[in-house]
Amino acid sequence: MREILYRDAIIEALDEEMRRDESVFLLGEDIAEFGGSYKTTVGLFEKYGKERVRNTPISEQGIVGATLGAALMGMRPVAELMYIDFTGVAMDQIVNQVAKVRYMFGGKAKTALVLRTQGGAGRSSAAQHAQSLEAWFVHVPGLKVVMPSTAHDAKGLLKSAVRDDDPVMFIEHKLLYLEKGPVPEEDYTIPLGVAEVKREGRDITIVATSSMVGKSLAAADELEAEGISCEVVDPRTLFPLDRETILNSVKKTGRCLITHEAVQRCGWGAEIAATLAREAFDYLDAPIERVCGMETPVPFAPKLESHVIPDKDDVIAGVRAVISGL
Amino acid sequence: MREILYRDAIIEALDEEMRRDESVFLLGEDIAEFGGSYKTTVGLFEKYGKERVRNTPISEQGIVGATLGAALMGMRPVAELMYIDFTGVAMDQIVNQVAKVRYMFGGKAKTALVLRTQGGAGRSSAAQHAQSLEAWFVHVPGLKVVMPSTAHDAKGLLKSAVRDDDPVMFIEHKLLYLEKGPVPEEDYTIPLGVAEVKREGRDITIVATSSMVGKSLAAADELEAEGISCEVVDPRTLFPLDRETILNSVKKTGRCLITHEAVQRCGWGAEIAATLAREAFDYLDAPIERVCGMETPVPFAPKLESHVIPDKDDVIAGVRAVISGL
Amino acid sequence: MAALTKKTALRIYETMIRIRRFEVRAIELFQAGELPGFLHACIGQEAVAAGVCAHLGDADQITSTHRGHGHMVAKGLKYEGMFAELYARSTGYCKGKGGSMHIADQDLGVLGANGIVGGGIPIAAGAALGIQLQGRKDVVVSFFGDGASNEGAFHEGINIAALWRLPVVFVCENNGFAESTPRSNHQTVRDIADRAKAYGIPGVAVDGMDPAAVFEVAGEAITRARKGQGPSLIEARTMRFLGHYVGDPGTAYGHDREVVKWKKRDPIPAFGKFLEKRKWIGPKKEDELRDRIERELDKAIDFARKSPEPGPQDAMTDIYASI
Amino acid sequence: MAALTKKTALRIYETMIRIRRFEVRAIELFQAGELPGFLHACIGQEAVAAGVCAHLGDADQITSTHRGHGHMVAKGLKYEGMFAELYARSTGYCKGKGGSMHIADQDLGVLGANGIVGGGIPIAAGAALGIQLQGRKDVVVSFFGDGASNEGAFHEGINIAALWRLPVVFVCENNGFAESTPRSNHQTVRDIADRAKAYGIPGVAVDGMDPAAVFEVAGEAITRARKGQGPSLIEARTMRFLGHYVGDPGTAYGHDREVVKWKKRDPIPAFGKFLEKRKWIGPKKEDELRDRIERELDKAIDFARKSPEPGPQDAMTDIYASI
Ligand SMILES: Cc1ncc(C[n+]2csc(CCOP(=O)(O)OP(=O)(O)O)c2C)c(N)n1
Ligand SMILES: Cc1ncc(C[n+]2csc(CCOP(=O)(O)OP(=O)(O)O)c2C)c(N)n1
Ligand SMILES: [Mg+2]
Ligand SMILES: [Mg+2]
Repeated sequence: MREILYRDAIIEALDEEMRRDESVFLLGEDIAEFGGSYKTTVGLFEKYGKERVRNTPISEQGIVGATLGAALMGMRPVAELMYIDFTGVAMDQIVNQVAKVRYMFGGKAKTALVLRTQGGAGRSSAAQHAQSLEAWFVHVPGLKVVMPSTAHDAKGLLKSAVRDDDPVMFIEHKLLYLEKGPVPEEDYTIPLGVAEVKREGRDITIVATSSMVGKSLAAADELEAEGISCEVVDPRTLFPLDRETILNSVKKTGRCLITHEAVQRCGWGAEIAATLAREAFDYLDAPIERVCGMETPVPFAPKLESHVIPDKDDVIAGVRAVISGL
Repeated sequence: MREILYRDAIIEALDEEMRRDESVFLLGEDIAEFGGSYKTTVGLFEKYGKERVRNTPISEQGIVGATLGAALMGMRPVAELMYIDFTGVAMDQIVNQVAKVRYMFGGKAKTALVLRTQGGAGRSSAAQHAQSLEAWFVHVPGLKVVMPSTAHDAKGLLKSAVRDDDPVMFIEHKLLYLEKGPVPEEDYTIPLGVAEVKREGRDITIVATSSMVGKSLAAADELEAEGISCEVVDPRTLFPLDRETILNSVKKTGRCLITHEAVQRCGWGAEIAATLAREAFDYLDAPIERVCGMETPVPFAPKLESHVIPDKDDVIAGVRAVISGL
Repeated sequence: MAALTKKTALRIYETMIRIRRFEVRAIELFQAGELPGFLHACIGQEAVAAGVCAHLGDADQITSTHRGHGHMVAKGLKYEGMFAELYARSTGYCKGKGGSMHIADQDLGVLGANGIVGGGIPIAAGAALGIQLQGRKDVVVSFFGDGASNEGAFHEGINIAALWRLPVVFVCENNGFAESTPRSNHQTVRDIADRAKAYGIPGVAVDGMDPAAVFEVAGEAITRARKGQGPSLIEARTMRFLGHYVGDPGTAYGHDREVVKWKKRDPIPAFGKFLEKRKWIGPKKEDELRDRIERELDKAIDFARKSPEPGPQDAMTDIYASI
Repeated sequence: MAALTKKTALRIYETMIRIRRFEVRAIELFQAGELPGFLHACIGQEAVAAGVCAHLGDADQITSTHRGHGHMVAKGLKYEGMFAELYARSTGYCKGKGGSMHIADQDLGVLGANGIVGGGIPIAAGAALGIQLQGRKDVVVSFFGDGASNEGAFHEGINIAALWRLPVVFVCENNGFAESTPRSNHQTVRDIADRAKAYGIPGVAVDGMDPAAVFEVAGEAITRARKGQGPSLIEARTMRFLGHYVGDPGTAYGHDREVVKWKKRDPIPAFGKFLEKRKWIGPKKEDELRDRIERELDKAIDFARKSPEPGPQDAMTDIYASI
């Protein structure tokens, strides 16, 4: 199969959905001629014109409000919020408006919209450009939350997100944009709410999101040599969550490590650990471990940044700890 | 000991701190002559004048920014954000500015400030006026998060928060304002980061926050009659967290139920459950249960609202479930 | 601009009475303990909703505020669904899930009251964007208060609308107070219409107690919007006759004293006199009208009272379209 | 207003050169791969920082932006600490934790560059509030871009400052672009100074390529602020000569072509000529000045390179004052 960049998979998904459905359009800062600050909309302005690929002012409340209003009129807007850190200036619109209108209005509201954004550390961008804030959005009923870890998943999930009738926070990762992966030429979608076992194993389940999936697979490779067989499960959609797949894996392996870049405290991994500790109580041979971002703003210095963000070695250490009983 | 209202305990704390320290001042919407929409600043305008008790425009970004800026100049501002739901419009200032300046600036920043707000359901205020969003803030390194459950705690903790050199999110509960409790006449403070065992018990530990503390104590009373002895622990400060006290309790009882009003998914209880399931793995005789808000925006209809928000009976049912092995 | 015809004038008059009576009855019910939650009444401000919405059809859209009943009535929402919502019944516009602050009906172009001050403004811009993209001739009206004009959402929403020449009219109901707080405590500019200059769009102040004046000014702005000439900002100077919410005595900052003056300009009797003078209405027709409205109200309240309440099975529906 | 004295003129000239040379050297180091993260250079805009900050003492405060090096240099930050920060060293102003976008030093009145567009504006109002409450005579200057003037934070921050007559001056460096996006794509108003009308404060546009003009206009605004007469908005029309960030070719939307025109008005040679004409500087003094600055730069870069990097033990400090 051909291999393409994660960011190009995003472009393809947007391109195909825009071609398929006239009500799909894009808005965001610098997404038009410039093609987006992470180049995830390159070529679309030329193809679809300035009505459907709209540069916006630097006004994230305005962007999200415009997205919601257009959706209410029956459009299917896909907005880009340049960094997930900038959701801070748009939280009210995302959380109090977008997520809640359907419920508040008793079900009568069209809210087919996608808020694309990207998060994560690794580029020395410091505290305001490197956060992983997915837990905030999973905590908000009314939103769906997607975090693709490969080009293949990014394309298939984004196409589903665009077709979905609910608001979707679609969270990409800045370091994955330049990773290549196999992506079929033919049209496909990946349903929201379906996890994928990225690698089968017997001794421990690693639940990993976004950038941590690749690091976990690399860790699993190394651990294999030591005779530790890791199963790596990527939920792909944080909500709706495929509890079944994760639970089944943990019941099989009897051990679990959860890893994400976000700060550990009240991170998404806490929810998974709490759920598994309850649902798989009788299956667990060891406490569940979390390998997550350290509890600090993300530092600028590369050495500090790589220290506070978990890497392959942290996953390996975590697995060893679980296996040896912490 | 005299008994006073929770809201009057807030006023006393503010009053005493303003008297003690000239750098303390208040700002917020309708807090001056009107005394605050929940009457938590009544009388202070008259006493301290319009410089130190400032009505603001409806501009929460502006309020939080003004709070931070003044703190950077060495003042000790206490801002009121009328509903925690409205932090949505101020999230950037809270999360990207207030919480991070100290770290980003390498430690050289004065950020002694308090953001008072109130949350919770129970008054048919619907989806945008009844949320419990503490987990968002606990997830953000740089913030301290306090949730007092009694008049006594409210006063002692607020005084500590005002004296603290770090930014504190101080989250009151709209239903507690009119609850009375014993509060000493003499000056006292309660340190941040110290939990309180509100009731001792043998069979199960109930970790409860804010409005759920009272409901849990009532549940414990009822369960006592059935011969189930509940220990109720109130962390009071969600961060810094007194893990020790909670952990010791769970190690003693071997069972745990966590309860809060906030939506369960990615709520603060997940963090506690994940932590305890790991740290008390060998002590737990049953899975940890969570009794939390249902995963929906808060509905307007009183019957629906009381259905989705946990009450005493839900706590009782949860305890019974844990005791009987879920 | 089209002159105010008899037909339109009578419709506006009726709308104002419909709003006033809705509010009065709702307040009575609230004070009798029949309605949960809280209410923000717009009594005194009826001329704005009535004058503006007289220009709107079902396919036109509005966004509203915590003080939204008047806009809803003027936009054509039915008493039944509104009262049922205030009573938190399944037959309400939001099935009892929204309440006073979230009444909405997409079929009639009501994109919601809003509990977040200023929250509707960017959404209105977005709806106008949707309309523009769909090549429709409809317009959006966004109502909000003077207090809301200090929120960032006001700035961002209007800037985007101006930039893209969206078919939307921003109507600020300037009643001089934000909750208890008087204007002097929240902004320096006296004329909110002046804020239009920050976006290069027309800004007009109008007497919000005069429905004919509101009708005229709104007509110009709406026509501009329909023609693709972009948004406008209208500042309607008005006053709510009651406190911020039902139960608020409104005594802080002398609001109650100011109200005494404004009540002399109550838009309903004043406009009634104007209609009488032109012989467009007489005591008989007036009585008929008021009777009809009161009967409708009785019926609607009765309907609401008898309507089923939502049950636990309803709590977890309508969160997602599909899951 | 006080005329531009020789001493001040020379200081402004020196400041502009100091900024320019800092940026040039930083860019070289960045392109050589020595600096992590990314850089936003302000080359072309030096006259604004230099002209404004010439009025400020150490106790005065500024808030800045992602493009903040110029403001820092003009406010008196030392090359050593700045380069050390860009090199992510423990000796940097933020111990390597902040980087280019967060340089700050409370001792010298720098309340931080800011990675959030518009984020510094309400903070500036707050600092001014603190100063006002403390009865100090200091002022705050908030720098931000044209793009930032579309954020809600701009609106809320300035409104509060106007309302409370806070001692703060808002300086919009209008370079006509927000990232790659030209002004026509983000706002309708041509003159950002006009936005002052929304707050009832003075708004003045000034040629941001002319440090003397900036100095004069800023002087008036700062004097007003110090006298307790409240805030002003200054729009300085300027241009960055490079792309949005170092590495951005700046070719989208013809920014590069516009730059060609603006470069003819490069403030440094132009102001140099002005000084020469008055015989306030000659080739020898100019050479000396430039040599001195270059030696300082060499020293600072050397200092930074030799400085220790923070280690893992530093990652978890400075988050809280106490815990
Ligand atoms: C973001 C936000 N901040 C504060 C509030 C609380 N609040 C509700 S109504 C109101 C006053 C609104 O004043 P204005 O916009 O003038 O409308 P009016 O009530 O006068 O009609 C306030 C502060 C809110 N609902 N949302
Ligand atoms: C809230 C927010 N939105 C978007 C960005 C991304 N961003 C960084 S700089 C910039 C452009 C800023 O334009 P302007 O304010 O004119 O400043 P200039 O770069 O021209 O100096 C943008 C959009 C950001 N950092 N913060
Ligand atoms: Mg008002
Ligand atoms: Mg710019």
